[in-house]
Amino acid sequence: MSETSLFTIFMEGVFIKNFLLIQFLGLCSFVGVTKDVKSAAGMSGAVVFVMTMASTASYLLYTYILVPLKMEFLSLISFIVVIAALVQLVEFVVRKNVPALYRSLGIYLPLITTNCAVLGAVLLNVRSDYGFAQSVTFGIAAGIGYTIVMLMMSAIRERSTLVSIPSSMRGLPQAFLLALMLSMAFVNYFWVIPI
Amino acid sequence: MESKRLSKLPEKVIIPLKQHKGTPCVPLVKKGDKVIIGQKIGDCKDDNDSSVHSSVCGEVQSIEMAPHPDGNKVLSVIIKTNDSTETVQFSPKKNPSQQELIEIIKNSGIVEHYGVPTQSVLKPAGKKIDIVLINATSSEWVGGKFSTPEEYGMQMIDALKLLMKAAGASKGAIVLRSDDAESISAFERVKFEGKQLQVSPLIGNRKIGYYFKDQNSDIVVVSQKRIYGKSILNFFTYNVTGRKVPPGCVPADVGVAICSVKSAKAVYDAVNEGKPYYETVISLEGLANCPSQVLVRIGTPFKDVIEACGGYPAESGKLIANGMRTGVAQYTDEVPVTKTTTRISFQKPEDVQRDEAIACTHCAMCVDACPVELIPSRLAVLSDQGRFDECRKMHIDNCIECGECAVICPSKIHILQLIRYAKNAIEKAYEDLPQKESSNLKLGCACGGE
Amino acid sequence: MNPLSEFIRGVTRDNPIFGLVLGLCPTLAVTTSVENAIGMSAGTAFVLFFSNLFISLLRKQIPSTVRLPIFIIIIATFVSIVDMIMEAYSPSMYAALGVFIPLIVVNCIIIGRAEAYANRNGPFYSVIDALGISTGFLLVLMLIGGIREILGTGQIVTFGHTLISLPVNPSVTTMILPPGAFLTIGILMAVINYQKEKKRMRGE
Amino acid sequence: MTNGNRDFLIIVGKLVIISAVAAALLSITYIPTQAQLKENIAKAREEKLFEVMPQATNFEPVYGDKIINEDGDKEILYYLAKDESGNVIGYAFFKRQPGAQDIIEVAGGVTSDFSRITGMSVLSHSETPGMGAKIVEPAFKDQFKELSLNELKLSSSGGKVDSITGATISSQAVVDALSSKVESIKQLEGGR
Amino acid sequence: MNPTTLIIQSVALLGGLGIAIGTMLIIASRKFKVETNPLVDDILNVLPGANCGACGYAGCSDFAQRVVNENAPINGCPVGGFDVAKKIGGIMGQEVSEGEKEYPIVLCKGGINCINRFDYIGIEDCKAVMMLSDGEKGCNFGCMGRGTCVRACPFGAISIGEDKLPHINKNICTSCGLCISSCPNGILVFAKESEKVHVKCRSHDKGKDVKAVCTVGCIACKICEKNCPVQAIKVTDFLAEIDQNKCTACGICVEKCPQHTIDLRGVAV
Amino acid sequence: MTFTISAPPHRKSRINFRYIMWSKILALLPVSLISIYFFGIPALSIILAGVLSAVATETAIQKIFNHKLTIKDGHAVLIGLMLSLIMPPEAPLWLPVVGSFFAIAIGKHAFGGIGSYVFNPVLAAWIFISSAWPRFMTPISIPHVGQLSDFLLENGAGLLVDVSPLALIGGVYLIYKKYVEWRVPLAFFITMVLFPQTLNVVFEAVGLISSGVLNPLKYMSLIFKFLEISPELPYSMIGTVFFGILFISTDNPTSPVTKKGRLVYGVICGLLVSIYGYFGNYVAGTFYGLFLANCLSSFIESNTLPASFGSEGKLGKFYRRFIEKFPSSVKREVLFDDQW
Repeated sequence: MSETSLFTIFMEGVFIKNFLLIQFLGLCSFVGVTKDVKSAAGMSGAVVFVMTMASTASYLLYTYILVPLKMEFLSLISFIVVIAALVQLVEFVVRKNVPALYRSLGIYLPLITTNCAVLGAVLLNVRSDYGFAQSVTFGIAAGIGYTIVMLMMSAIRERSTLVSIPSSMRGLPQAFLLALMLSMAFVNYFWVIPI
Repeated sequence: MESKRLSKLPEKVIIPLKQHKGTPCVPLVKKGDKVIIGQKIGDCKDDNDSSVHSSVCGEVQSIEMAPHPDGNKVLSVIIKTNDSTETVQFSPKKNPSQQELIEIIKNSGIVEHYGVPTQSVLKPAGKKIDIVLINATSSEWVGGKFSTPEEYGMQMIDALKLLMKAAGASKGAIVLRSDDAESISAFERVKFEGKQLQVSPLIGNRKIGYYFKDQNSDIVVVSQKRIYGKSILNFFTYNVTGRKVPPGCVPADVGVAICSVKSAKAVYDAVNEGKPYYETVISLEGLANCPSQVLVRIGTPFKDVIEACGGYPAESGKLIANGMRTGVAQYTDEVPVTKTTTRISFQKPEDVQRDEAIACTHCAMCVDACPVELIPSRLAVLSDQGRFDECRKMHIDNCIECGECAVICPSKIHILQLIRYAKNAIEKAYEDLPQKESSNLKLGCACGGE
Repeated sequence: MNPLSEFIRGVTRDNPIFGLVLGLCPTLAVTTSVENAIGMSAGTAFVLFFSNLFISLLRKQIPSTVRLPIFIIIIATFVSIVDMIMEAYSPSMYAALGVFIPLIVVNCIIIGRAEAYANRNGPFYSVIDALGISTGFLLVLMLIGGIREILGTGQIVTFGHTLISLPVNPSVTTMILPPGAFLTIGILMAVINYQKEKKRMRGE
Repeated sequence: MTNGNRDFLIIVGKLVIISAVAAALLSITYIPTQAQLKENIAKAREEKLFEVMPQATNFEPVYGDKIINEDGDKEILYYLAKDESGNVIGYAFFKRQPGAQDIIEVAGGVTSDFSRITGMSVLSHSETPGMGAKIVEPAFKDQFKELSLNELKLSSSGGKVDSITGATISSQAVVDALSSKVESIKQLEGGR
Repeated sequence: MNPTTLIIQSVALLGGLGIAIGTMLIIASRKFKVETNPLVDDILNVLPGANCGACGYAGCSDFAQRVVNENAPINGCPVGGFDVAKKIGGIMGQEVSEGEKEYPIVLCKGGINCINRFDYIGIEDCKAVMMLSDGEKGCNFGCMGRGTCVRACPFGAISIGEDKLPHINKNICTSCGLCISSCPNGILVFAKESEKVHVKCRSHDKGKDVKAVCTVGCIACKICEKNCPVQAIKVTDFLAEIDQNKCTACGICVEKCPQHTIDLRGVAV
Repeated sequence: MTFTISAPPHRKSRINFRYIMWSKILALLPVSLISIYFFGIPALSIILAGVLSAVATETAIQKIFNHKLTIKDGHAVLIGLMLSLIMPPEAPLWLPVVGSFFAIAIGKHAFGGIGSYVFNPVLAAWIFISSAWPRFMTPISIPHVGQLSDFLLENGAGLLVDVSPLALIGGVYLIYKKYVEWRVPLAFFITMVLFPQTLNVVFEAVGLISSGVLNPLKYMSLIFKFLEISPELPYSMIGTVFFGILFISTDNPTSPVTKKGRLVYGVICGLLVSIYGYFGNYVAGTFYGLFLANCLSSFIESNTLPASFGSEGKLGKFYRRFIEKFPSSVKREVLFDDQW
């Protein structure tokens, strides 16, 4: 087990190893669902939730079933199945019991199964030999880092609808150039600050 | 300052049958009829309209659509004038009752400068007015028919009393502009109820209520910073009385009636002399030989006014009715002076600003300039892109159309025009959707929806 | 439907990055060098090939309500196989690609093609489609990787051979960092958009 | 049995069959690749051991108590580096340490009196190319050759190791890996 | 480890996982069932279901819902492409109508041929000009050429030409009709491809008034009415009108018109 | 007689975008001249290279894409000048050229030109080139601030703009003339001053607590510590920081438009710069911090949109509810003047 402190893991997860801008995980939703702040917030909320759940579930699965049985090579397939099932289950429960939450967050749930951010967080947890608390912390931190960037990006893109953009830049090219700027800001600002 | 009657009688006058907001009047004359000064030629349909009187003697040439200074064509009575000065019998009424006063105002066709007939301002259906304000800030000191400043002050106060009586209001105030030394001095010379009048400034929390108490009087004269604006009324009400008018409501909803100097004077004349509203004082600007103010018969085309004052100083240019800030530029000088006309200005071509609009740089100068806490730059862009729903969410209805944003914009964007464009579109799209949002928790305004 | 046009379509119109805009994460993350780009696209091609093949073979047997879980299982199986093979036989590449090999499983290209193509077409065309898409993916990855590598390090080194070496070494470190990926793909997409726009303006 | 329940059984059955086939396929691949992997790792480790302690001729693993697989293999804590005559001249070791991106596996050697690091090499990493990945370059690696243990710190914190520009985290990880492992070997050796 | 054991173990594990999760999900889906619009489910079934978000909505089900409830474009799924769009169209009944295609045409030839009454400074928009006056052209029925239709077109099919009149690119036009509803003067109307002859004027002013402001407006001279061999043209309220059912596109009126107001499509005038 | 018509207002202020841009350039002239005086020909050539490259890039782009040429509005010149001023004097000449190209092509025109960009082109370019070629962009010396005279003329250390914070007085004049707005720089400046001071006090307090001091008087005396100039404070007042405050943070398109938003933005700029500066260095911190603040500015703006005029804010509602619980006629009269 790695002995990194929880605070360091948290800061790394949020800023230094930011999923979207530095690790390139979850970019599909980053360019797809950031057209307005509301959807971005909903998506991020769903990601934070599922990421935390998935980190917990996969840690338990990995440590208590796969490792004792020496079946680490099945980890990928079982993780993805567990995540898919988890997302589906959460969707069912939320839709039935908390319709208000479902309306604001639930429609983003199916997107998450194929969001590499969640599976990425789980795999990184396993690879970094994190313990239970560390895994969960990393899951939450990655989710928060994701949320921050999604909100910033969606606010910028929402504001960009007010200005004139060259027609060939509209849409994805502009999104990528914005991501370039955000990523430059993140890389330069956070990679030097000692934690 | 004295203003002269226009020296030359125009060849023909164009009297629009709609000089107020609402439905046009029903014409009482037909082609070929002879009319005399003061004769009623258009009758109002209901209490929210205002009747129209002839300002000259002559013969009705036609009744047709003619240009109006507001920019569109309206049904107008065109009268060919003759030199006769025959008038109808004026019947002054001493000490009228409230009901009689309203009748007099209605029959005299008095209209506020913002287009609402005075009687419906003073006695709106189903609403109670408890304070009457005379707004002397946005239209100039219309001293035309007052020979001396004392007369002006006295008449205004008498007029205010009449208005208060007509509205059944207990309190009244005259609001002057704080940089208008002439008016202020005119009022400071007036004695009222044995006391010297004081012009009190409205600063910060010292709204008008403070002065009612402070001076222990029901009538006060106050002064405030100049504010412009077409739909200024709600803002003006808040500034003067501290009462917040919820969006979509009018000052009458919070018990305030706002009159202009002109209509106050007209009411005074209608009561004391029995004269209907057929002539008005307008100020002039930018002409070759230009007196600052003239007394003009309603219906006189701008062309005649300008010719009588020396004509145009240049071959082309910009002719503006009602002031540089909020006025309407005219594409023809065949438009008549109406009851709501206050000013005719002319800009030489070299003074006309033709800066090309560039993209908004988000400099936020308009945000700082806006008196009602809007974000004009964003409203302009949204309007430009046709996103009117979002304009509405950004409280575009609060805009008082003062034009400060367009004045200051370094990108020279036509912000005000865009905002008005959006407002117009919203009005059309949401005609049947009354505003349900109320910001006023205390007054329980009926139209707001608390 | 002829096999050649299906193949070419995967490279041009249905190009996974510029046409369908799918699978961006690996595209940006592993294109620090041409070598990595080739490794990544080889892995993806392998998975795409077999998943398309198997799904189109099994498409009649798959109940539509649980097709997504079944697709995921099939894909995950092949991804795991790639993962193990790469780890065993090409450890340096495996280390460089890191977590992105297992993440092929959530790559939208694969699941997207499974849904949009393999689930509706026979095995032969599905395989052709897989090959076309993989080729398109490979070309784009190599292009981006090439640009980033040559600007970032001044040379392109693939499997121990120096392919191109610039006389002047610009070494724009930013290009190899995350921002470089965004810059490259953003500008490439803008250029492609501009060309499309021009074509449309000409009335084509 | 109702129709719905039958559907249900069919669906679950198909799911199970597919997963079973998948599992079978995976385990079939697993066995040969695992063998190859072991071989690879053993080879790579041996290479690295000689790289960090070129003076030694053979390395003898020191086993811990923990059993890491069911073949009964024990965890290898570190290696005793012996010269031709069989004298222990130092200790070589591997250490896994989280870096900027992922785990960095560092190989290192230390003299038997724990005074100097004999060398450092990186077994595996996935640091950012151009920045963190420079830990494998000689310019960085050679700093560790015959480096006194007291100076095993980044130059910014008073040591002699110059960190890679813009990749302080990776450099720090390498230094941490070495110093922590040396410390633990010291304790284990002391305990013997 | 024995290969057989390994295989059996892993099969058991994944199979067990499959059974557990499958059962759980199916029970959950029964227990937490929520009624939805069957249309949405239908669309969801034809959609790729990758939930990639490439359509800009939050996943396939969101997209399906937006298609049903909020008129999202049926061709919005880039993964599925044209096939899926066609199927969704089938479900939604939004098939492109088989009838003859109609395109908007401009019923004004004024533009630079029509005088300006004044000089306008402000935002480039016909409606905005209309708000300030009755329009800047001398003719109250004419095209102002300020491009409200250009901006209304979501496809960029309209442009203002050298003659200050809008031109419609038929290759791009989708006949959505947004330009027609945007025009404050009603200059744009739909016309079928087969309707070849059009009176390109909408002015109901008297001939003299038209002549004073415009060199190409209809002056109601009735020459066309007299010359038409099939009596398809009639001048009512100072404006010639063509009965498209009778018109044979012989082109006589086009030649005879003194103002060149009448246009035969496809023939340069 | 043809009349011109337009919507009101018919008389507008004469200040336009071009005027503001050239005033900014003028305001930057003193610092340029002083830096040329101290650094000599290298400084001059860097400034020339930067400005010329910016103008050339803009011309080329507008020619190629058939846009209207907008060189005259001075924006390209300003970008080139600003970018050159934040280069070290030792930089090779191709660096400002490449930087200006990046600023204009990617930073400005790729996002749509004037008003459309979300990230300050100057900052973007500076960060791009300094992360691409760090060794050229690191100044040989960082300004040393020991005494007051160092503030006035730090003859020749750090970046071109570091010569003297005093030379940037033109920026203050711009604010005074209201060509640029005052909320952001003011909030920024105050945060910059308060941050090291507060941290000073906090560290002291933590030190006291950890050493187990219980004497409350000692804690009281921390207030005076607040007034004591902390050693970091002078470094947060160097030329680069002032350049950031007066010229970069006030760049309009990259700051929020709402009044509240601009104050928040200023504070956030100050915090980000101070944090980086405190733990790293203030020169790079200014640019990195401001760039990160640029990322946040849209988010700040969308969350500080003003409510409908006349409606009560959350604070006001709370205040009113609070007051109404304790009915005191006098208070009510003063507070709510409309109660008559």
